[in-house]
Amino acid sequence: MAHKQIGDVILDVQNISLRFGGVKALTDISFNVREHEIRAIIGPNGAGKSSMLNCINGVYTPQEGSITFRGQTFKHMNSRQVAEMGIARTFQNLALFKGMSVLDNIMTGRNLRMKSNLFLQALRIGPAEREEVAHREVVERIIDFLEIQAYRKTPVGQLPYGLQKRVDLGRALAMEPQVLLLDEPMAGMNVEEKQDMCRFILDVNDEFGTTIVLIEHDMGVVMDISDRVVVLDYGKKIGDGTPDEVRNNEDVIRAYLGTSH
Amino acid sequence: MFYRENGQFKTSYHADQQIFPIAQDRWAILALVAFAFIGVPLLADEYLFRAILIPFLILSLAAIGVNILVGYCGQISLGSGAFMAVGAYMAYNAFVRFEGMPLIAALLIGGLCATVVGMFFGIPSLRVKGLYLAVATLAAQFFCDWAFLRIGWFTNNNPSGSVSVSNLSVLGWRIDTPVEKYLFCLGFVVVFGVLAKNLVRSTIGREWMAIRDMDVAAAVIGIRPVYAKLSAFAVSSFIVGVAGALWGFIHLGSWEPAAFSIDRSFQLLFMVIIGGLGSIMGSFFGAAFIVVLPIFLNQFLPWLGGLFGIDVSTAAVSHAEYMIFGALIVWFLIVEPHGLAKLWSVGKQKLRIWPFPH
Amino acid sequence: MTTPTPVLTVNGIEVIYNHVILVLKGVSLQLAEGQIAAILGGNGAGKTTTLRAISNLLKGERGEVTKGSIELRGERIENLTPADLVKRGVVQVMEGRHCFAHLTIEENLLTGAYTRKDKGEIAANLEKVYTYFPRLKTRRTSQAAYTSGGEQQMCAIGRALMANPSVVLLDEPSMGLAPQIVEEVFEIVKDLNQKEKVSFLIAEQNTNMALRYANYGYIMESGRIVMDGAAEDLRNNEDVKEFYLGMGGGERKSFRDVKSYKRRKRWLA
Amino acid sequence: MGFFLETLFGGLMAGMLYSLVALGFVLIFKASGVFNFAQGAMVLFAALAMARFSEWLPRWLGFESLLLANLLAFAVAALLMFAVAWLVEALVLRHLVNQEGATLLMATLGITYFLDGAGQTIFGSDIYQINIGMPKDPIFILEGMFEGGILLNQEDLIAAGIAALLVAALSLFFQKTATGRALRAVADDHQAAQSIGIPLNRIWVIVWCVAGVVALVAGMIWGSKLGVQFSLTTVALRALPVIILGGLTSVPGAIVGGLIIGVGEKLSEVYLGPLVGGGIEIWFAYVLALVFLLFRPQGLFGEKIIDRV
Amino acid sequence: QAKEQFFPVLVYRTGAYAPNGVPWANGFVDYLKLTNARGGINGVKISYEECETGYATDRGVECYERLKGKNGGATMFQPLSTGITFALTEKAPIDKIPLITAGYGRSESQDGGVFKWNFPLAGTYWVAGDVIIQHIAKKEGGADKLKGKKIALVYHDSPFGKEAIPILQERASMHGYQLILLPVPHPGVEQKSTWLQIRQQRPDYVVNWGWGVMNSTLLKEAQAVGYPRDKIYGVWWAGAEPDVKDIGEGAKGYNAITMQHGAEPNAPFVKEILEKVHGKGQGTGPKDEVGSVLYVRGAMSAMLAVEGVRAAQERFGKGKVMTGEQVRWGLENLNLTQAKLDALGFKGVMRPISTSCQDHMGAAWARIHTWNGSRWEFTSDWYQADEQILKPMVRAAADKYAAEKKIQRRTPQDCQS
Ligand SMILES: Nc1ncnc2c1ncn2[C@@H]1O[C@H](COP(=O)(O)OP(=O)(O)OP(=O)(O)O)[C@@H](O)[C@H]1O
Ligand SMILES: Nc1ncnc2c1ncn2[C@@H]1O[C@H](COP(=O)(O)OP(=O)(O)OP(=O)(O)O)[C@@H](O)[C@H]1O
Ligand SMILES: [Mg+2]
Ligand SMILES: [Mg+2]
Repeated sequence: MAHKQIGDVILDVQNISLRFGGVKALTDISFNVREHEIRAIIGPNGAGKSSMLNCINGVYTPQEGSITFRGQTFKHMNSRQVAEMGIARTFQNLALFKGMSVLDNIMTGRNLRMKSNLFLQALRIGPAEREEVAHREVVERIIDFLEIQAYRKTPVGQLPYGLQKRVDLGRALAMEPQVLLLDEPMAGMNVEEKQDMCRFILDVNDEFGTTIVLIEHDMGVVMDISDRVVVLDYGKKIGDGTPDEVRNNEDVIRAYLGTSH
Repeated sequence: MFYRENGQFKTSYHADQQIFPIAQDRWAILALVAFAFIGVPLLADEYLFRAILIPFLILSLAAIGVNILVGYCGQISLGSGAFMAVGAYMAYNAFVRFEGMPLIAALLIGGLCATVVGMFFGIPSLRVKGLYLAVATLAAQFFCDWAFLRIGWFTNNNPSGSVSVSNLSVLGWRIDTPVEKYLFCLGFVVVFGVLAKNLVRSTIGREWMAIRDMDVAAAVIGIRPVYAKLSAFAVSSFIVGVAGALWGFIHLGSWEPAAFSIDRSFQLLFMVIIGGLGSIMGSFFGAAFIVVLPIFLNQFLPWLGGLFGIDVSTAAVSHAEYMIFGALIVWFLIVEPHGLAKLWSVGKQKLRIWPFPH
Repeated sequence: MTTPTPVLTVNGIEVIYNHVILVLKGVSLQLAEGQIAAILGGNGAGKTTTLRAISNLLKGERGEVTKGSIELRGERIENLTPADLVKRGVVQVMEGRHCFAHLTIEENLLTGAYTRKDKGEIAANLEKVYTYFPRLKTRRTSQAAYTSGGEQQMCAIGRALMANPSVVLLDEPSMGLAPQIVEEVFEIVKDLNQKEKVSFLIAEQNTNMALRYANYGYIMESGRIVMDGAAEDLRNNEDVKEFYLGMGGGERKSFRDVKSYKRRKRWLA
Repeated sequence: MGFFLETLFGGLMAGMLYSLVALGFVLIFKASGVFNFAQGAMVLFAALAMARFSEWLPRWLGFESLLLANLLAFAVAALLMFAVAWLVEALVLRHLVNQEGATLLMATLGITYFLDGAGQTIFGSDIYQINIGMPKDPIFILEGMFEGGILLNQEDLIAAGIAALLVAALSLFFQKTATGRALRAVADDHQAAQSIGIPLNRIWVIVWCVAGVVALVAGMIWGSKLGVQFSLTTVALRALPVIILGGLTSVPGAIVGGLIIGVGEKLSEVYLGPLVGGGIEIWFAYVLALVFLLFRPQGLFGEKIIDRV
Repeated sequence: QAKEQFFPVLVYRTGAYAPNGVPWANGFVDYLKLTNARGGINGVKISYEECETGYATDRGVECYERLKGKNGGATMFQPLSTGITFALTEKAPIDKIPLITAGYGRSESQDGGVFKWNFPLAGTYWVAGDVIIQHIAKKEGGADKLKGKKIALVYHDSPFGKEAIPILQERASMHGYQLILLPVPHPGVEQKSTWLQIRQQRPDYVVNWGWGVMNSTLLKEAQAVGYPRDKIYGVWWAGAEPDVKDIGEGAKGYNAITMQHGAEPNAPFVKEILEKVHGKGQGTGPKDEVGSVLYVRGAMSAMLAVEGVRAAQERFGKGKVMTGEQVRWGLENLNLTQAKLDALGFKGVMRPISTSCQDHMGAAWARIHTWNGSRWEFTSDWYQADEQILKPMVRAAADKYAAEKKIQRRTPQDCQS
């Protein structure tokens, strides 16, 4: 897999700064993401990683800076647009739809692609029905892929934490995104599950050629699977490069890696 | 033992996506509907029709509407009474002002007007959430109460401000005996019930639920809150409006704004909560609970007293009715906080694994 | 460990959610005085449920203990309220943070000391927590809801410590924490355990860490304890190595080239 | 001008009276996240108790003094409300820990029905009076300035005073005292609160007791104004826009909201009403609240609604 | 076939309007008991059953449906709520059961030509409104003196309250007084702004069209703004003890129109009830309420119903149980002469009533009584509502209704039937 070829820049973040009142969550962050690559963002707690993702898909609006996606430049992203352009994400503190079954949760990922109008849906005839089934098939493939067949109809609220994480991923995958933003997808998993998760991510990455931006605290994972790594600390970028470069970067070691690993 | 789905393998997603995937359920429901259409008319007496079944059906319909808004889209609304009123009064206007306006058309027009009003008062939901929204929707309630009392046009300038309709008929079929009225309502309820069920289990339904459960995440996967919320308000108030029109036309025949007062709004909200938020089936349970139970108590208690030779005064009865009703509400909630529908499904769960405990 | 007096004894408990979902199928475990015990196990194994059962937080989840018994220092505690347990020194750090969203970090911590009266001690304890987690000090005035995942996790742990407990139930403490903070947390555990003789029962996914610090471990699979033993024994067990430490055949293998088929665990065969 | 001032005062007074009722809602919501639909019923129940006991006690114990009668009646009624609080906790809330707001709201509906039934059974459903010697006749001020002067209602003035006192006391109670903080914590997350040893049961009993007393005071004042009768429950409806405008979680908000609503609705009724046939004040109050919400979705002083992933 | 005449009794003994609903209901039931004690209607005993409506329309409809078929069929219905009356007006003709709405309901239903089954016996709201204005005019010293006067109508914002508006407007256009309309929302505890407006406009008279708690609130507010109570005139549903008793002195001077009767502690039939019903320990309510205004009204309504049955028996056979249809005829051909009334113990309580196909009301007489701080006492002699004014109004309204409902006016022979 190592010899998959990385494309050119697909997502480019320029001089993003984000403040909440006094808190400087991000200051002047710039980095880019290339097609097909797995791009990791690491950094101590509260460094601004999640905020970065929130800026990219329009949950937060940075005070300064701009984001370029496939040549289009935005000062502020609008969630809907982002989704339509093919950027999906998972959340750090699970943002699943608690009241809905696993199936429905993942189905929501397909919504953007469902076209039939309200009346057709109400009558559930012809196109609406066919559409429903078609998308259901896609979703079922994802479910198999994530090996959660057994839980298809369970309300996600009742799933153990780890599985909820998978459903979250599934929902993102269902959007068939070009760029997939993952916020600590492996938190609360044991090694075996992490291995599975890595497998999922790698497969997605080279089967669908999805570009992946990954936030993760498990250095093992990050160093193993990511192509390039950005390191944030207190909202500032302190390192950027291949895992090895980063691993040997003084600031990074001081700020984050510490002596372990 | 007999309630099992094993052996029933779904060979297509279509099959798996039916409203009732389990065959037993399907048959049960079909039997129920058939009974409602054929059996009940043979068995029930006039009192049952006029005083219990018809109100029950109409309010179930309204409850379905409210459930779509509150239960599925999570927008607590206390304006339902108002939307019923809009439905009723506009249907009335359509009916009396246009010569030869077909009944069903009038009812639907009522519903459409309710839709418009509903969407208008739904606009705040884009910014205001939860209980705050609930109280905000009361604005709709009181405004409509006022408008229908004060603005003569709505009531065709009747000095008393109350209106009435009569000799209703559909395509020559005159609807005046209780049975006919019952069947008429039943038809509406079944049709709307199915449509509503279809909606909530397809794209739009999932959008609603997504907004309900976690609106930020919903936005991130490309759901437009504006569209989801307003569509919920629209659909909901359409159904509620039609229900209101039925309430006026079929059940009361003559009504005043008080028939759709704030109490009605609360009543409907409580129906969907006790019945089960986010469950069409629950709407029926809820309606049954809130409509039928008090009446039942009201007649059961004197009878009970009679058994022991005490004749209870009317006042005492209705006070007891209040207390028991209240106690029952609490009791059911403690047994199953998510409403009767949940209780029902848990029951079925048990049945499925019966005779084993779990 | 030469079987010291057990603080906490769980005897073959069975837990059912919503009257129908059977989750724990007879779990028994012991936590000895001044011991650090770890519960390991995959998703859905039942770790959280076990801890909830001990701290009596099941009711809120509509779950109930239907069989078995739970004893704290010889006293049955199934029917106590969580508050009583805290009074007896048992505190749980809930999975998924559960900070009080509207309260500031500092208020969160102070609320943790609800059961204590002495202002001085509380203040001292607060300082201690701040020295454990400097990050919290910098964010002390911001509402918990608006802090980062990790910060919330620290807040949750700190809050529990504010109650000055004698037994702590930690549910996935390392979740969402940066490596050194994880180290930090476990150092704190060790520290408290040695200095203040606090006993810990830790449900943890980061097996590596857990087994490094714990002196005893239980391994759970789908509602049962499938294996238990002293930490080092577990660490040297082949299966544990393979499935929980991710180093089948001696040394740790890269996440890139994990086999993409699953192997069955021997003890489930 | 004179009349405008008079309306203004009238509005302010009415507002204070609303906030008396609003307080009860805020208390319980702030401290347990429960929207207590039963507040109105509690007001009626308390008022009925007060009215009836002040009538019965002298008969039973055979004394004359009105003051004594009222004092005793108040005490007894308060005790009764404590009993109610205790029962509510033991029979209802305790079993609904960690459930959604909707469920809890529904439960309070159950309580409402029960109280309505019980109240009328025990105390009767006729119209009773509470006579705490409130001056009934109006006083006129500034008669020099405007002809007819400006009418002030002593009864309302006193009521307003009491309301203000209550609020001051409660605000203090909710200030950063440990209990106050614990209450807010409970409202945020029942389970987490339990997990750190906050005894929900006790907390809830306390809160409902306080709310009960507030309801009693409100009932007493409204009762002596209107006479004690079932319709007292409807004053709850007038309090809703108040709490919304002030913020569901803010004690001072109840007062400020009350004043704004009171003034708003009176002015609207008096000046706009006649143009459109009158009777607009109720919906105007709600619309007013709504307008404020559009700018501050959490009400004037309410805690910010948190939505964050 | 039961040998008993079944009287359903719709009541409200709970809720917002209970204080007024209870004495009425007790009076009604006590009179039925008295009738039985007197040996029934030509030997036909009366059976009755109460049903609690709580003044709510849908609950009322439920009661109607529950009772209409019981015990061999309902004799008549007495909703005691304008809302319920409106709803039942649609149903009664189908079920062929007459509706007695003594002193309430829709005023145009006096026109038996259109409202075959409604009987607003002994007075409608238009009568009340008309008489009140007559009285005020008299006080002012002639109708012409009304010119330029201000009269404020404070009304319960519901069909009941609105019934008054047309007649007062009619009169206003005749005499040129200014009519100020001040609605009060249900249940009527919120009147502050109403009275602020009254302070502002300073009307010479206030007409109170309230029911239940609205009345006592109104008087308290009047006291609070110092509006002279003796300038306030209430409709007959706002002129009973519950409306004033907890205000006592504060309400001194307040006037209300009576539906013929007032508080009648000394009426023969009241004494008889005390003796034959309460005396036997069968009284429905407390003794001291017997003879109070609403109690008497309840009893009177019962009496009218009973007499309707009696009249029907005259035609369809003495000592038989009458069907609703027959009772309707009886009510339509009611002729209660003074002699009959005296015999029934209503001497001095009311005037003769005689109904006809055209006129389902039967009498348009009323008096004013005034609260003296502890008791209601009459302060005027009899007035009769002005036919010239009412007749056309009734007819017009009735025709409008008929047109909407596509009902044909009854033919003379139908009237005979
Ligand atoms: N909505 C907000 N309001 C105020 N402060 C915020 C908000 N969101 C984030 N912050 C602050 O910004 C900083 C960065 O937060 P962020 O969630 O991006 O950290 P992170 O890198 O994801 O940390 P972790 O690894 O713990 O998730 C934190 O200090 C946090 O408290
Ligand atoms: N509230 C609930 N209602 C129903 N089932 C539940 C509930 N909570 C947990 N479960 C079920 O209980 C089982 C064990 O869940 P639990 O959370 O204890 O696992 P866990 O070991 O903590 O997993 P993780 O490591 O992912 O947190 C799971 O299968 C889950 O589906
Ligand atoms: Mg983060
Ligand atoms: Mg867990």
